[in-house]
Amino acid sequence: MSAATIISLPDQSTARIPKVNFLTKENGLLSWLLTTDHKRIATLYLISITFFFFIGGALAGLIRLELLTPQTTLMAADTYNKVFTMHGVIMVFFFLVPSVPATIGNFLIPMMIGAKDLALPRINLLSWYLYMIAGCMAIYTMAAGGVDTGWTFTTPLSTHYLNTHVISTGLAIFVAGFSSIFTGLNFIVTIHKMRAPGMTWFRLPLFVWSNYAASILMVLGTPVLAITLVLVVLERTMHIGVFDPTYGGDPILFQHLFWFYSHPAVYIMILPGMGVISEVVSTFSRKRVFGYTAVAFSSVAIAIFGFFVWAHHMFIMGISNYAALVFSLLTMLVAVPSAIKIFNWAFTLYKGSITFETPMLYAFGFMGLFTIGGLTGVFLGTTGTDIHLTETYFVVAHFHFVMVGGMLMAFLSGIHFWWPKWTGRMYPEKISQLAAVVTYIGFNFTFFPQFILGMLGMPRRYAAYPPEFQALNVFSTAGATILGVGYLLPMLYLTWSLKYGEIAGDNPWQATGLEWQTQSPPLTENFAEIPIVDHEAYDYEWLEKQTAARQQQEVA
Amino acid sequence: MTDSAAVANSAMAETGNSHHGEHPPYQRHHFETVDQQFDATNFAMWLFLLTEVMFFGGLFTAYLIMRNWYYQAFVAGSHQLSIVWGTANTAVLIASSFTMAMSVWSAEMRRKKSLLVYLCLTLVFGLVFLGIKGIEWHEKWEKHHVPGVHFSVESFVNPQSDPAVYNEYHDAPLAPDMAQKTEEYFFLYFAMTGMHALHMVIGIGILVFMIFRARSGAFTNGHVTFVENFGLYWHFVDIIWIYLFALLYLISRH
Amino acid sequence: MDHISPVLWQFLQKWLTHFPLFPPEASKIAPQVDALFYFMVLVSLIGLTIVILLIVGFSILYSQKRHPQAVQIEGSTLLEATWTIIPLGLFLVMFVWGALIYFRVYTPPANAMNIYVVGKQWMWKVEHPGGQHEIDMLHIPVGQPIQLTLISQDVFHSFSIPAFRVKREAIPGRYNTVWFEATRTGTFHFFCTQYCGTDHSKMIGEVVVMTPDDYKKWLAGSTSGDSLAQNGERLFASLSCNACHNARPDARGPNLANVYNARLTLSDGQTVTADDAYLRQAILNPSQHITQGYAPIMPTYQGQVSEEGVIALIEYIKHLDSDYRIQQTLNTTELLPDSEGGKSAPASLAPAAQKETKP
Amino acid sequence: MNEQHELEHHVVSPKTYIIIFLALLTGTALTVLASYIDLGEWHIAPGITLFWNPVVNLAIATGKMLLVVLFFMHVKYSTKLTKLTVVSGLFMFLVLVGMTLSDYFTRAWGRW
Repeated sequence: MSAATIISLPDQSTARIPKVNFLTKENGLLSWLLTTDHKRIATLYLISITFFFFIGGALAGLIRLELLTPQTTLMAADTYNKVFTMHGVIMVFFFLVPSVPATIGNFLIPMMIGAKDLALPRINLLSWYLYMIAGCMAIYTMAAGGVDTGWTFTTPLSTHYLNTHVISTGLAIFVAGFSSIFTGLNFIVTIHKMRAPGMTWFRLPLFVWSNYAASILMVLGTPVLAITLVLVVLERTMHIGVFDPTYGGDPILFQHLFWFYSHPAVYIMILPGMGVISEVVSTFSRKRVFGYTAVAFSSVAIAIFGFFVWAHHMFIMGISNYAALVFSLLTMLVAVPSAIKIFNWAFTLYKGSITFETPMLYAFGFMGLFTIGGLTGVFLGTTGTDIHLTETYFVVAHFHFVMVGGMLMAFLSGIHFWWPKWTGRMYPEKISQLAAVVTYIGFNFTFFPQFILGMLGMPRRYAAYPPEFQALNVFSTAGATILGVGYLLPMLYLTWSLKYGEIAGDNPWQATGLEWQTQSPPLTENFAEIPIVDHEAYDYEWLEKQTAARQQQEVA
Repeated sequence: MTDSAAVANSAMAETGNSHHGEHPPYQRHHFETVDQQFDATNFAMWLFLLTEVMFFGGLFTAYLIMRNWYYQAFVAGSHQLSIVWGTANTAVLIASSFTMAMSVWSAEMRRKKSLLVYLCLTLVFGLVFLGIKGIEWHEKWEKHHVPGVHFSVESFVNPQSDPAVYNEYHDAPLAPDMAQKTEEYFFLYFAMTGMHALHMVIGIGILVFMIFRARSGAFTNGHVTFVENFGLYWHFVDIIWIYLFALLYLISRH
Repeated sequence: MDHISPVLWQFLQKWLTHFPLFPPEASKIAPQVDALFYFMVLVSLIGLTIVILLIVGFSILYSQKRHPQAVQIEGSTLLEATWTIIPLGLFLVMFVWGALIYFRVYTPPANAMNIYVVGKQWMWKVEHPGGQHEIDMLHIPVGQPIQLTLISQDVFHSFSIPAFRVKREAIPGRYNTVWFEATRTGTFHFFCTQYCGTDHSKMIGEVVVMTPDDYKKWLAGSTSGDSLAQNGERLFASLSCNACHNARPDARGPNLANVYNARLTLSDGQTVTADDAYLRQAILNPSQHITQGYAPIMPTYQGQVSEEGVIALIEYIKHLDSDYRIQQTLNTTELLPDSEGGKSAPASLAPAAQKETKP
Repeated sequence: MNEQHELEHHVVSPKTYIIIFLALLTGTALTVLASYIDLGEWHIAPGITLFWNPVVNLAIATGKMLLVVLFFMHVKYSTKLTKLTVVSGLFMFLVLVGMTLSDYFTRAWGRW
């Protein structure tokens, strides 16, 4: 790697982490458990979702190990079913949905818009507690014997044909849903009502825009999932229902209601990640985001169109052919804003002054993998090819490219990018660059073969499979071990850096966001004085003037 | 009107000044002004109601599809509901909405006594509503119309066995398979009214809390946010009932 | 190479020679699906290449060392419009192309031979009209359009034949149909692709595509004696359906001869086609659709007749229909020798349902 | 400053509340009465029939809903943002119901 870098750290011999900051303001467990400070809540979230990520990751490891051989060697079929169900439930509801919004978003949104806190700090804390209650219920479910419905809870399988812990899982997701609703609601209110003087809508950082769009989806989509799960639980307990055909119900109705949330949920997961990428790409190419307005509006467009496409999960279930047409057409429309974003990021690099620190490497990874993930989504949104590809490993590969290749890359990019702000210390650069590359390689090895498996027709959720699929599965499992190393590394060196990392100073990246104009780690109130915003986002000329002025002041 | 505007203006003048002088005690530290606080919490309440709309939206969707499929069962099921109780309950709930609106007005006008009276009235109407609902549910229990629990289709395959309803509507007996679908109707009836009643119970809990707070003048010092937001919630619950009444009770009475 | 690790080397060699990377194209629709698939792969590759070239190219050209001072650019409406409109156009092409295939796969031709498939935890039961049953196997002739009528007895299953590029869910309570025409003989896997419980991964079966001659031999060799329609007829009698559904003028139920695929007027004024799905509903939930002029007195047979039983009954009702039988010559000639043309049903059929008694 | 406040914190007079209250009661009475009268049906096309009773019922309910939302919930006097929130809530509700039903109602297309 060349030495070209934009990192500007203070003189390590004299630099100190500010004595008063949000981490040190109060001490003791209670000061954390009863905090209303969005940064502390974000920290709590970060710890808890990391915990769940590693549980989900361990389950993923078990899945890949089992699929190494065509027969069920490692575990029985029903154990396998429980493992992939819990992997899905934990990764979707306890990692991906809250990942960027509840941690990085929670930490940054008030700072980015120049507010002291989210509009509803106590609701924010409540939302973390709801998340933890839900998490405990999920853990309980696993300890009590697990659940094997698949995270999609297909009725009537989940309502009448299984004896596992469907109810506790359903309620866990119900509660986690409310946690997500409250986070989204809080963000929308905060972004509308708490902006600093001068912070107009089109001066907002794009991270705020994309979280705003994701919040709309959380607020409008999640309740439908909640009521659907309530109905599933009622059906199970009362042996009657609107989803089971034996009693006159309609299982397709369940699919409609479930995907009404669960398709937009995909955008809940990916949109905040896109926001991270906008920030990172701009910072490391020292350039404003190409076509700010287009990127901002494409987030909102994804959020709105995201609500009209859910039935593309049901093309082969026997919905009306004409409804399938409409939903397929709308799916094509929702693919366009994503394309806009990709090209705008690529053109942000044009005539920039690019450096390749870890967050940027992860961002590049995101752009490549998300492009593949997005394009293969079009294969599934097109009715004709969907018939063959749906419910196979093609789908698995597709959404892992979007969720893991996209969202997780963005999450890691964001964590590295804002780590100095969060902790006041830098992560070690060299090893983290290595981790980014390892993740990228491991990821492609793990999931690319699955596209071919899908084309060959290997169905998803199979504990055992015909031997002709073995080769690609071995590749996939081998890749997963590399990927696992790629995820363990940041865990280790980030923890290490808490104590031994270099002191970062206020603005190690020379970035423009308001969050970088305050100390690291920030004060509990974020700013000593509420800033007055007089420039657009990503205005590097303003930043230069600002820095020059500050240096002059110091000299004086 | 001029009177009320004057009082409101004086209240506003006070809050408007607040950022020059000291913050009123009810202003939370992270807000710049009381107005910002009011706007933010009010908007948050609206967003919460948005989620509630979608929450009930799932039930309404299920209802519309099932009703379309099993129309006769839904008609026969709805004949089991008492239109008198239903209408009375609608009136009660509208009245409680009205008294709630008057509570908000009292809080805005800083009339503690009238605030207390209206809040108590709202509470009473709310309880009356739940009471009537309880009577109706009890009747369903007696007639074995609670789905999943010893549900019986007797009243539908053999309407004469239920003289009170039969004399009013002279329903033809339903075929056995359609009669079974009345369980679907009652499932949705209990799910929808139950979910609605749950919202009422939560609302009543908050009302009791509010009455205690109101006695110490908490809402008549110019800080009406809480009352106003609770009012929004209460009116929303009222709106849901307006639709439930139309959909569950009035399917086919002619 | 093999000095590094002989085991690994052998393994790699085995993979390269033994494992397919692309499924066989064994149906008429498969090349069409693949054409679209290749088109989309091509478009995706071009798109991906452009993105990667842009990223890598700009990264090299404008790295900090070469280009220390960034030039601030607002954006470009023209460029943005380009990369909005071109992808949109391409996506719309895919949409139209895909929709054409979709409608083709899910609209069976009139001359398709119908085979029933019942999914249950955890096996596929295939019912041929001639009465042949198979479990996790499906024998079909080559070059003949085959329609599968799928239903599940319990939970969602999904019937997928990768080599034919078709797939359809078997869901409880409803018939779904899919059709295909095999273009070459051979044995291909079919899978259950919708997660359906513990032994989901055991719901794998094989489609055996045979030459028409072999198929005839197979049909003759695996028949149990009675056709589906004959089974249905027996069921029809044992459930006393003919007590009402006879052709007498005072019959309490509609006459079922020629009812299949007829337009019926219901008591609420709506008209429906009496297809398989309708007949199934009429047996299990009779009062949902009452034919005009009849009272809703038919009891439900939900819980009394299995899905296979319903299929047999429907097949029987179909055979009361002369027009339908002409389409079905392939199956019926060998197995119902006396049922050609517009003549009556076999003599063994219940007299009440026979054409002679029609007024 | 004060004018702006008046816009945001419009205090609705009790007179208005009473009028709305009476209107809501009237609406309730109307909807019950209407349900006892057979309002007939409208044959839009063969096989598609619109029954007037549920339409009238829902229309009255929607009217009542609008009264509550506009006056009791002060939306008439609220900011554009609140109005937008209400409208988007209704819109999403209609998307959920409408697009789901669109599947059910078009399943028979092409099959007659």
